[in-house]
Amino acid sequence: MKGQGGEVRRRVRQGWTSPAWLLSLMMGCTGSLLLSCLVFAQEPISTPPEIHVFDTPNDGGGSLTVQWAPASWDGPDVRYQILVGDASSTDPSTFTVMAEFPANSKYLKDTETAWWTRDVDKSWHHIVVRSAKGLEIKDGTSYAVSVATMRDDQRLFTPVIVATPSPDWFNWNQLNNLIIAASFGGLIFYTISHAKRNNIFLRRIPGLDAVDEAIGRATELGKPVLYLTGAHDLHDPSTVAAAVILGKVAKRAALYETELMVPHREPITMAVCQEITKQAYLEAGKPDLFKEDANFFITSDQFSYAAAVDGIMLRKKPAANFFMGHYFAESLLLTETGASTGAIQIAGTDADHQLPFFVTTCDYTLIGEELYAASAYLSKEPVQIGTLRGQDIGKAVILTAIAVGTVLATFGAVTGAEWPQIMLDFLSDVK
Amino acid sequence: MKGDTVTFSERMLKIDRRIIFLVIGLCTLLPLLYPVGLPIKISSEVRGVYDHIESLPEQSVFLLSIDFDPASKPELYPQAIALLRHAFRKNLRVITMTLWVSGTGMADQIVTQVAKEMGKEYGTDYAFLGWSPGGQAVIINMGQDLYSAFPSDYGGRPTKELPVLNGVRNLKDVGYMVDLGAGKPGVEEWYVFGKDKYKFELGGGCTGVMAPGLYPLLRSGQINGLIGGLRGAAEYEILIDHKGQAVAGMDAQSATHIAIIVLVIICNVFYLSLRRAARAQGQAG
Amino acid sequence: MIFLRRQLPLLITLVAGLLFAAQYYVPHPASEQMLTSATKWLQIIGGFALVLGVTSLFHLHAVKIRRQEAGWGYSLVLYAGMLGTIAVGLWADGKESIEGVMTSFGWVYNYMMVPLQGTMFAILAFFIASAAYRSFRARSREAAVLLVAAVIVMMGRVPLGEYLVPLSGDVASWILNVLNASVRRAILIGVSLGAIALSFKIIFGVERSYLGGGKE
Amino acid sequence: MDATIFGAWVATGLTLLIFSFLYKDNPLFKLAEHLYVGVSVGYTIVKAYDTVLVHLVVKPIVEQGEISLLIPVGIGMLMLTRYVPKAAWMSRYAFAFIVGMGAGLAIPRTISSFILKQVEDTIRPLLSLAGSDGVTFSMNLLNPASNLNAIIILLGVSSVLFYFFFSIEHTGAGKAVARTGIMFLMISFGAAFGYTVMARMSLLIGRLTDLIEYSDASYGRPTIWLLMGIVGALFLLSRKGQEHPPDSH
Repeated sequence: MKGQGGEVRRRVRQGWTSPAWLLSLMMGCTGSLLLSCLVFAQEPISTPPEIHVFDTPNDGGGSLTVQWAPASWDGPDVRYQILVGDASSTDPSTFTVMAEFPANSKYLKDTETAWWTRDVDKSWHHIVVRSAKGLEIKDGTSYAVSVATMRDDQRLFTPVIVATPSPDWFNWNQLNNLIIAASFGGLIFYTISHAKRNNIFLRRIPGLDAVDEAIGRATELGKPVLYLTGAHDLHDPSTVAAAVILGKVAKRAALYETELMVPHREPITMAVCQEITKQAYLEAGKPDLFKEDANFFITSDQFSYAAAVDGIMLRKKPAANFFMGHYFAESLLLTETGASTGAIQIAGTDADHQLPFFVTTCDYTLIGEELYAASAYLSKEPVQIGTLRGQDIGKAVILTAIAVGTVLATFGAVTGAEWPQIMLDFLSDVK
Repeated sequence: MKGDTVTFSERMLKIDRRIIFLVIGLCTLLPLLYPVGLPIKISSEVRGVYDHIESLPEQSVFLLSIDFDPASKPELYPQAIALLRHAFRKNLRVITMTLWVSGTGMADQIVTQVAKEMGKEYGTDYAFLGWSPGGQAVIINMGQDLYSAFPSDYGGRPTKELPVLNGVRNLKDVGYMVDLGAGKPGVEEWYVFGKDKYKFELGGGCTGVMAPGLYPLLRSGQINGLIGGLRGAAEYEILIDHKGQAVAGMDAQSATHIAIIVLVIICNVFYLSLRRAARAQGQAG
Repeated sequence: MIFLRRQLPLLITLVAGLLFAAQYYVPHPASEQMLTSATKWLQIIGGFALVLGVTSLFHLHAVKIRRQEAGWGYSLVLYAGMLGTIAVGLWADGKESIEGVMTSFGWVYNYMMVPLQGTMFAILAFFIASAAYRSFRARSREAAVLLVAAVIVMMGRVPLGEYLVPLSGDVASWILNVLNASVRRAILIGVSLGAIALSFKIIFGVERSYLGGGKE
Repeated sequence: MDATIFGAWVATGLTLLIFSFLYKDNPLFKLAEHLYVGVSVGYTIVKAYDTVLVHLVVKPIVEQGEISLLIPVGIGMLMLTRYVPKAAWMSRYAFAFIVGMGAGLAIPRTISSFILKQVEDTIRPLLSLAGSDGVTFSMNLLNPASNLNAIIILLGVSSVLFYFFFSIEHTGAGKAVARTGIMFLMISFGAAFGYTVMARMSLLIGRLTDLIEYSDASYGRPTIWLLMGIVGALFLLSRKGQEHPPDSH
């Protein structure tokens, strides 16, 4: 080891005479000339006492990581070089320079890493060496690595360390992501199976009370009820929810003996809704009142459909309009006309870009997930209820994490303690 | 007297909507014909994109994905023009593409037009990769290997032979990427399937409808800037000091907004007076 | 037969889903290579899916024309527009411009598709205006809050608004950057949970409406 | 006639036909609407043929011999079996693959992008340590990163998340939180409303800019002539419609 050190020093002098070194040193120093204060200039530099060179963990291969402890002279006037060479060679001065940077840069804390993948303190220097011009870093080949400390005419090398890059089969930085995915997935299936066996409480959705009220008023006025199921087909959960809620509306309409009109944009949805309506009339004990043409197909064209429904609203003046399911720009055309006829309007949609218009033109609006919840509440379908329940627990966990995290972050900021960050790492996205 | 207001309000609320259509038509048309040129303030969202492009060294790779169709042309077309002018002026290597099939022709036209205006040469200064189907799959595939996602450019030339793509293997080698999105796939998809893994710097431009939904990504730094709608485009045109369609449209935009605000206020005044009258009647009866 | 028609598709979903979810955590080149090839495949399949999506209209309108249902003339126009565009497109090699010169396909695109699609949505401006006058009412406290926020944002985002009420620009920016961002964040988190739950249900065959197509 | 001038006439005519919907739903609008659907379907088919078949499949297979690309082509073909009722079930394999793969790709990426990142940014210290001043609390509303705004964002995120809780009754303290949540929601909807108005108006401005350009004499003033023609046609149509009133429905 000692012999090597002597060799190093001699090489430094050789290096100094090389014009290329002179140039690179000058380039490095000009930028930081003003900063090269005298405080550090007096202190003698040496090589880092401890350096770690190893295959970069959690990566696809082709790189090595070099880490070493910070030194008291780390400043803009001192520079570090990373040198890589053939595994068999022992003389660092013949190595290829893979990186060169001021000694007060490239710390582990600058990179996003989680505590469970760190072996050394965050204040250590940290650099990842990849293939560059002059040297290709290949998996399975060993390389000799050295770090040089340089100031003015001095250039000191650390002993050479040999390491071999290789690809990895798991990225431990994403461990938190995997744990969240697995536990949330498990949770959903648990709550679904739980919902199959038990009754799960779901809160009453206030909008559903408004449904009864609206149909009641239509009955009083002796006017029909209009129900729309949205723009999507039955593959979309919002349309399914709309069809489920139609069942409730139809049953209520049958009980009150009020006329129901359901204009459609999609033939298959129409057929399914016809069955649902029929079933509702049966359940209400009024099968004779069921009319086959309560559900009818208009057209699949967006604006022509809207115009046709507007026409129905103006002619038949329904006292209650329901807009459930997914809507696009036609929502405004529909609800505006409905509002102008003085009907009670109830909407439920997961189309967030249309929600503002529904809220301002309708008397009651089921917002986003409320539509699914209303349908789960009515249908008592365990998969739907279980999923809602699982998502609720997920939200509760996130709320708790945010609350605990905020307390920890505030505590950390006020006291300057580092341990809260350790907890917070789990909530960060590190890769 | 009260009865009079009620009928008046009711009558006013029931006027033919075609009269309103006429008012809005005029509010748009007149400022377009006789512009005023009110000053436009620059927001930090738009400045984020501008500053990042300013900070890029020459010959950095700039990727612009033109993900919209003619339906959103008035909002995003001026954004695309302004961004390209800026990128060409900074001598960046400009790569353009689209994930929206019905936007292909427009994207081609935008790129060709601005490049011609700035005297740039196809292949060495810029490239248009065209459209490829699959949305998010294209983004991931580009992140893995750009030449696999786009083996040839719009004109059918092999992408591997384009000098502008020298040294670019995948999205990791992109210096800055801006997505101009009118929906899905758009800015969110470029983050989730692109930046999340391939770590390039991402900026966004979008229609007014999309803009409020992208603020959480802006706040968390997942995108470093956001150009929202025609107003955003106008700000960008001011920033690069090359006024175009967006700035020209701002007067009309002002007029229509004020018109809508006035309409909303009138609507609510009538509505509240009607409601008060109804309540008074209810109490009396 | 039941296995081929019902269970095998579910098995394919399960394997594909788990494989590509796991791929995310595996940085090994083999796994990356798999992702590259598979996304390339997905791109090509996406092309077929696109054609499948748009051609569902073929059938609908073909039936209308054959039965001469009400408005079958319009269906004929649709067919004519489609076939004409395809013919012109193939003639022009599928390019809107060649070396910067517009082709006939580019002409159809620029002078037919662009104005048609653009105007379809421009008419909404008029409907918003009429709705603003007739039905954007403060029916409840919630709707009142909504309208006030809307008016501020509308003021603050145009030069005239900022000129008339200088504060409106800053207030609008605060609403967007803080209040709106917080709500959108909560919605984004909620929707993401929903999307992840749905993805899990799809992978494990609890949710299978996507299969559709033909009886068992 | 020059292709550009002819184009200007066609574009103007089609624009005005669509605008005629403002008067009312009429055959001219329906004509333009169907033409629009036809042209865009045709356009998509041409693009899909050129990009997918020619550039992504045939060229790589013929020129580079990438035989493995036949697999996705096969899967894609399976998808098209939907049109053959007897073989429609085979399309399930294709959907099973793409839906399964899509779901798998989405899970970890959604967690990382929209859950971890968003939660990470919400968790901010509510007080900050500013150098020698000790603990401070920044109140600047215009800086989204100030402590006051951090608290507001925290309040908004939690109350809205709570509003969408379905397994707890909104009573007592929960009611207050849910009400806060709904107010936050309404403000956000208001912002969306304002922005949507802006977007729609921009679209109108864009179309009118084109119409103004086409009213120029160099194009032969198509805007003015065609506007007159369409108004005339609508007038005739409405006269005709009065003679034969349409039956309801």
